[in-house]
Amino acid sequence: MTSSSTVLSSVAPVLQLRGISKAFTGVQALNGVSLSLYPGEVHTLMGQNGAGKSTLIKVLTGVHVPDQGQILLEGRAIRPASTLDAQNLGISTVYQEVNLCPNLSVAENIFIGRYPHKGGRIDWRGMSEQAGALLARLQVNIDVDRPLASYPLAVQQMVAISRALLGSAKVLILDEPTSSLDEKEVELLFSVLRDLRQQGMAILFVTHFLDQTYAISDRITVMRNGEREGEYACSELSRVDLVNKMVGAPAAVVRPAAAAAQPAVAAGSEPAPGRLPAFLRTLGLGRRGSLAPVDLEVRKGELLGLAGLLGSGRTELARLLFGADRADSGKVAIHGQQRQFASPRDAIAAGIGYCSEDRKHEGAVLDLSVRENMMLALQARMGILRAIPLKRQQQLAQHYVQALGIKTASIETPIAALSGGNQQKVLLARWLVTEPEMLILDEPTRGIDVRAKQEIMDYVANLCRKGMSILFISSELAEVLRVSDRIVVMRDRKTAGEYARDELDESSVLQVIAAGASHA
Amino acid sequence: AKPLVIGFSQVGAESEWRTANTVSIKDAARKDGITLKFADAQQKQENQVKAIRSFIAQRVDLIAFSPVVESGWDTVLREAKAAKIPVVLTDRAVNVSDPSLYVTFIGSDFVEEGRRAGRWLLERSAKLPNPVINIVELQGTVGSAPALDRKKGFEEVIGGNAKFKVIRSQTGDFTRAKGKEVMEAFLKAEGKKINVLYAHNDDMAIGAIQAIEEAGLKPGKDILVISIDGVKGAFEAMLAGKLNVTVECSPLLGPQLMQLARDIVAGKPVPRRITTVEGVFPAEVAAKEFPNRKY
Amino acid sequence: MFVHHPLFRPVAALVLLLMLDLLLVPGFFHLEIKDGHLYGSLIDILNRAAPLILAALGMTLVIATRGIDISVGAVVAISATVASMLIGGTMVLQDGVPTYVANTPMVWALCAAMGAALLCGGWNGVLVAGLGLQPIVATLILMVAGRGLAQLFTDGQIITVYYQPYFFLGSGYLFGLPFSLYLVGGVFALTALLMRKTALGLFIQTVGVNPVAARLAGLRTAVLIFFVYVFCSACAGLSGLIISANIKSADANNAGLLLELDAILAVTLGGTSLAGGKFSLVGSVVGALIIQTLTYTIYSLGLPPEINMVVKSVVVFLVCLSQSAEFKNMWRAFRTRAKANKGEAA
Amino acid sequence: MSSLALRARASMASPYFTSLATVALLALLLGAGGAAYPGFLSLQVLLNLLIDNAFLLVIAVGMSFVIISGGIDLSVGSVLALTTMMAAWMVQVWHWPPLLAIVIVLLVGTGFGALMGAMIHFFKLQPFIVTLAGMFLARGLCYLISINSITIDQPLFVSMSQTQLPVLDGYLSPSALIALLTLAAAIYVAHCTPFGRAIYAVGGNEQSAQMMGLRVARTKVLIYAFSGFCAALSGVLFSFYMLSGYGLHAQGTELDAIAAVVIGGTLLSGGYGYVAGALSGVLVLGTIQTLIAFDGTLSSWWTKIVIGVLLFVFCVVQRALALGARR
Ligand SMILES: Nc1ncnc2c1ncn2[C@@H]1O[C@H](COP(=O)(O)OP(=O)(O)OP(=O)(O)O)[C@@H](O)[C@H]1O
Ligand SMILES: Nc1ncnc2c1ncn2[C@@H]1O[C@H](COP(=O)(O)OP(=O)(O)OP(=O)(O)O)[C@@H](O)[C@H]1O
Ligand SMILES: [Mg+2]
Ligand SMILES: [Mg+2]
Repeated sequence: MTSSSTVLSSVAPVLQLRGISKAFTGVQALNGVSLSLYPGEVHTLMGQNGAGKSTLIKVLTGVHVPDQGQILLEGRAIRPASTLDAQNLGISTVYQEVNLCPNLSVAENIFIGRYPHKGGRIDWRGMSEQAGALLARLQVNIDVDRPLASYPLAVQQMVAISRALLGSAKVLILDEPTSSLDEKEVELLFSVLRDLRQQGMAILFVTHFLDQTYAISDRITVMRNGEREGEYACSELSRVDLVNKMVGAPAAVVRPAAAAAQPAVAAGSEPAPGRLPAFLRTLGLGRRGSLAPVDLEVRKGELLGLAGLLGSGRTELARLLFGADRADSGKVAIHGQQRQFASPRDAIAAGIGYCSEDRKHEGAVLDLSVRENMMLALQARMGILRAIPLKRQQQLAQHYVQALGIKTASIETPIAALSGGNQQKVLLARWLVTEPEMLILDEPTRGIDVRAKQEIMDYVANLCRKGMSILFISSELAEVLRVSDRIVVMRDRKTAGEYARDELDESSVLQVIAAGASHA
Repeated sequence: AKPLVIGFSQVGAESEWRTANTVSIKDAARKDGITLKFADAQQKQENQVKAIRSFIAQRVDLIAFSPVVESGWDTVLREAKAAKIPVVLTDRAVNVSDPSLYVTFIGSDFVEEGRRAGRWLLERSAKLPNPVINIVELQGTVGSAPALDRKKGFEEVIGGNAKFKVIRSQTGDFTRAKGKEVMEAFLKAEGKKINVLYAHNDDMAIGAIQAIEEAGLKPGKDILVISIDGVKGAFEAMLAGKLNVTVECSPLLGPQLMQLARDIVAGKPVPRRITTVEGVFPAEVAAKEFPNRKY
Repeated sequence: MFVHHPLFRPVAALVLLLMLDLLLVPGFFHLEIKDGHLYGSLIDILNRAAPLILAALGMTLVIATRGIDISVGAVVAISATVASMLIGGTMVLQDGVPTYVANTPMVWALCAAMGAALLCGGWNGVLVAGLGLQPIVATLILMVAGRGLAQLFTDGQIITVYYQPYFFLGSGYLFGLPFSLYLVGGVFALTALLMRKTALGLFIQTVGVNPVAARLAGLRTAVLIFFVYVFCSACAGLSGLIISANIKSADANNAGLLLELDAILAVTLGGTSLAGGKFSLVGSVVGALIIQTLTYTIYSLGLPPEINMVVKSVVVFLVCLSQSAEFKNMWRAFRTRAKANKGEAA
Repeated sequence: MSSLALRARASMASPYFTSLATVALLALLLGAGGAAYPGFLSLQVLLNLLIDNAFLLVIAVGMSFVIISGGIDLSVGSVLALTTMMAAWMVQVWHWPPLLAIVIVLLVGTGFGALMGAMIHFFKLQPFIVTLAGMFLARGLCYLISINSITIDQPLFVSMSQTQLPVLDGYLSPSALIALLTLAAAIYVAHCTPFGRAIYAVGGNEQSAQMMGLRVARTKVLIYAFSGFCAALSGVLFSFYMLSGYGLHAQGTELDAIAAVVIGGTLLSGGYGYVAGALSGVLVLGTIQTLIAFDGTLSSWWTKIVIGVLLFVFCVVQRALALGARR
């Protein structure tokens, strides 16, 4: 069909999938999917949430057994029964959810299973040094002997990648490795990937970022509803077409992220952000060893963006505002009156909601159904005795499943059975149902596809217009710029300036964040 | 002279009998002005060994203990001997390769108790009309010394006799609850066939009696009830005519033990085996005996 | 499809056991009316299972929060002794005629006993939820010390009770059925209601599956955990009353010995995972019934006591296997392969 | 600086710290005993701690592996009893050479554990229940062999039991030595071999371990096999100790072992802890008992209560230290 394959057809594909099908109870996750991966190419897999990307990857790395179809590695049919088999066959993988051991040190997480030995025993020093080197390659400079759990998701993501880069694989598979990284990290990762491509490694890459797709990939395979929509040479496919093919029906025109969208409050007759009354104000709010004292004001019905590099302390700030961590200095005032947040309960009582960046550990309650996961926060606020009637629960759940376009067999399916992106939406819904006065969104669009991302952000902006304040944290500068009324930049765990949305554009904000042009 | 120091390692407090035994020994020691180092083993042999070791370390004048089980005392007793500390066994024997490891054994004889129970049944059964006598047995904890011996002794006596048949035998763990539970099952399975209940201790008998009553039968009449120990509860049951006989197994070793200790430390010769005076109490004598039961 | 219902396997196991009895134990299902109430093996099983069921109910909630409570047996001993001592009553010989006298009014005695149980639960709760000790160690403390306390009260004696109304709890009958069944039914209904009609069930599961998320969603995790331990002890206390009332006495050293193990066993046989989260009250009840039926079967089969344990373990293994999906799959695969081989052979 | 603070915080809150706390508290306990009772701090009393708890130490070592991997093994006590029974039967009744008997029982114990491990992993059954059933089974088998206790007078066993290895002016039993060697070996395995690290990984997050391509199945089976082996070995030590085989031996030892491991600073939730902690845990329990024996005035129930109270004080202080450190 497309010429791209003919271009490469001179070379034999390293990896071939033929008519792979996989069904879970209730969903046909994959339906006769074929795909061929050539040495020395970056092949991007795109598709909406729940399209079947992760499942495909899990099938070809031996996590799931396919119901039908075969996998050919260099022409030979293989049947990896476990991830170990896949690794031994030369397929190394970074899965969507970080799969590492929180209790082990960073270095061990990279090397476990293939320790460097010295005289019959593990060579710990050598291991640490190598690990440090590997991470440095991604410019992550951390103490590799500390347990993984003491680092945020972003770092864990980097560690997972480093683990995959270790050793010589023929095929490298990355399932949404960039979802919690920011431009800087992504660029570093890509430069590494380009080297590997040079060395003739075949790379299968999953992302929801169009920019990234076009920045790195040679070819794109689009999936829709568990089927292979088509395979295209990157150069021959425009963004709009790509999105249309992913979505199916020609989608509403996709605004290139950079182009400014409707700012939340500027629309209609609301007063300009400057004159909005404050909902929350902090004075020197801080916590030793984690965040320098911060003065912050969140106004009623505004969308305040927090920009910053990884480790700049945005999550820390969010957690302090929400009472998830105890502040050891400073004050918080809601509607002008002092508050002490000893626990999230207090913050929730004060009308604040917090959607954490780490859905696996801090968000999803995997055994419980979509409905139960959505009701949790609301029910918690209403207390044990006043149970929400089942009917009401179902209505709410149904409503948000539609509103956020959550792809699930039913509202009673356990959230564990949902795709990454869809889990994220459910957790967002958990807080939307509580209708908070202020909502803190830490990487809310992590792992959500282009279309849904826009829908969600517009939905959120809409809530703003209705008077909800939103604190929006995202590694995607473009998005922060697109939706925020005001932007607070953080650096080295303290605030590094505050800007009205039109004061900044991609380049200037990058400057502020990285170099730190003094605040005008 | 400085007061005599005795280290005593008790099995535990698994039954009223045991508690009475402990009390008796403690009181006796207090009366005689003997310092008693008491260690409770919570029914574990290893704890007893630990306790004895610590007694040795404390250089007590004499070590006494009621072994959880006969076997496995050689090593620690050798250590005691090496430390020149005389050892007295109470209420259970041990089998050691070298008899000189302990001075004497004072206490009752479980096998003999079993025999007595058997003999009483022999006499009593003469009066019974029925040709065969069906017996159900409530054993003590599986593998425990009294359970093994009381079963053995009882069988010695009635074993040869074709008239007696043990139709059911199950463990009741020496407790009332289990005794009742098991007896209920027996009654459902065997119904009216059961003529005699032989329980290895009073507690199980008391539990079983309740079961028999709830089954609409008359314990002591429809079913003869024989048990061992002779605790207060048993006598009350006998007064109420629900228990036919209890074979005494006296826990009141205290005074004898103290006397013995003095003699041994004073270097007087003592017999190798001292059996405590024990009786068999049929229901008839219960009323007379009841007031002077101490436990 | 009911075969896929989580409760199917435990129930099936129970039914299988009963069938076995039907074949091997003559008159197992035979029920008769004896002085105004039902009488027979089944009644015995239900009656004896009552304390275990209660303990299992409490344990279910604790386990759902990823906890465990091994102090159940000790709590049973405590409540049993407290009640028995207060009601007490001694037999005095008045010119040869035994007569009984009671001490404290029964209501007070029962309240005191349950109060003691609640205290124990509170203690466990504080250790686990408040101090954040690991459940098994936290409750180990009470498991060891609790029995000691009970014996301390009774001075190591078995407290025999002479007071008819008290016996009713354990061996009384109402409308032809053992009174204890009504107690169990009551507690079960209450618990089920709490789980259905309030958010308690949801919260307990959440805390069990993902405590961090629970806290961030604004749940009072500590309070919840505290509650389940108190609840568990309350159940244990109640079963303590039933046990002691049944044998008309309190045996501080043996009452409820190892009950905790049977309770945990019941919960897991009922299909609740010790990893916390989803739980099934009905399952636990069924589990308890399986255990009691098994015990009773062993007794009535007249097996030598030496092999009790072996039989019990084998049955537990079988029930577990029957619940393992993996085992079923392997079995199927094996069967199909066998068939295939036959095909080739033919 | 902040990162330094972070590190300090992390390290002090870690199980490593709690293990240290255990050691400190143990020293305190011993000190208290020495102050209260003359002769308590004599060398031999301390050595007796090792002699009398050798078997518990070995079991606890196996148990730490299981617990670190996020599981639990309730069968150890019964396997111990079964071992003593089989060993006794083989040398006393069948008159088999002692070494052969020992090898056989070790193999049986290992196999028993491996079997349970296989059931747990391949059939996705819960460790608690499988090992509980294993506990019943092993006890039951004891009674099938014999419900009586069997005295062992086989020379090798006797000499093992009665040999006294001089240490300064005290002595140690061969068993204690074996136990210490086992501990050393286990520490090496846990911290210096891939297998050992895999145990931690499985304990940290089994699914991840699988995804990272570790041999989870093999690891888990091996863990339970090892625990079974330790149980059997401690059974052998126990039969040296008691010179008898008996179905009622070592009842409830599994709980002591678990308690020891946890007191030693290992988390029951798995993933965190040190095998070395087992030693301090065992010694703490042993010391508590010795204290009570030295006091010698406690009735049965006060014994129980005091054990409980000491456990309580211990856990709370340990906890408080950890919390204080985290602040
Ligand atoms: N373990 C499972 N059990 C049941 N259904 C599952 C399971 N895993 C995935 N699914 C279903 O398979 C479909 C594809 O899921 P998959 O994770 O492959 O989507 P995806 O393309 O990775 O989406 P995302 O971009 O959000 O990660 C989804 O509908 C999901 O609900
Ligand atoms: N690239 C990196 N190199 C070294 N350390 C990092 C890096 N990224 C994050 N960290 C570590 O992350 C911790 C704080 O990161 P955290 O994610 O909480 O901040 P953040 O601004 O919320 O980041 P994010 O943008 O992911 O929200 C710091 O302790 C820091 O050591
Ligand atoms: Mg995915
Ligand atoms: Mg963050």
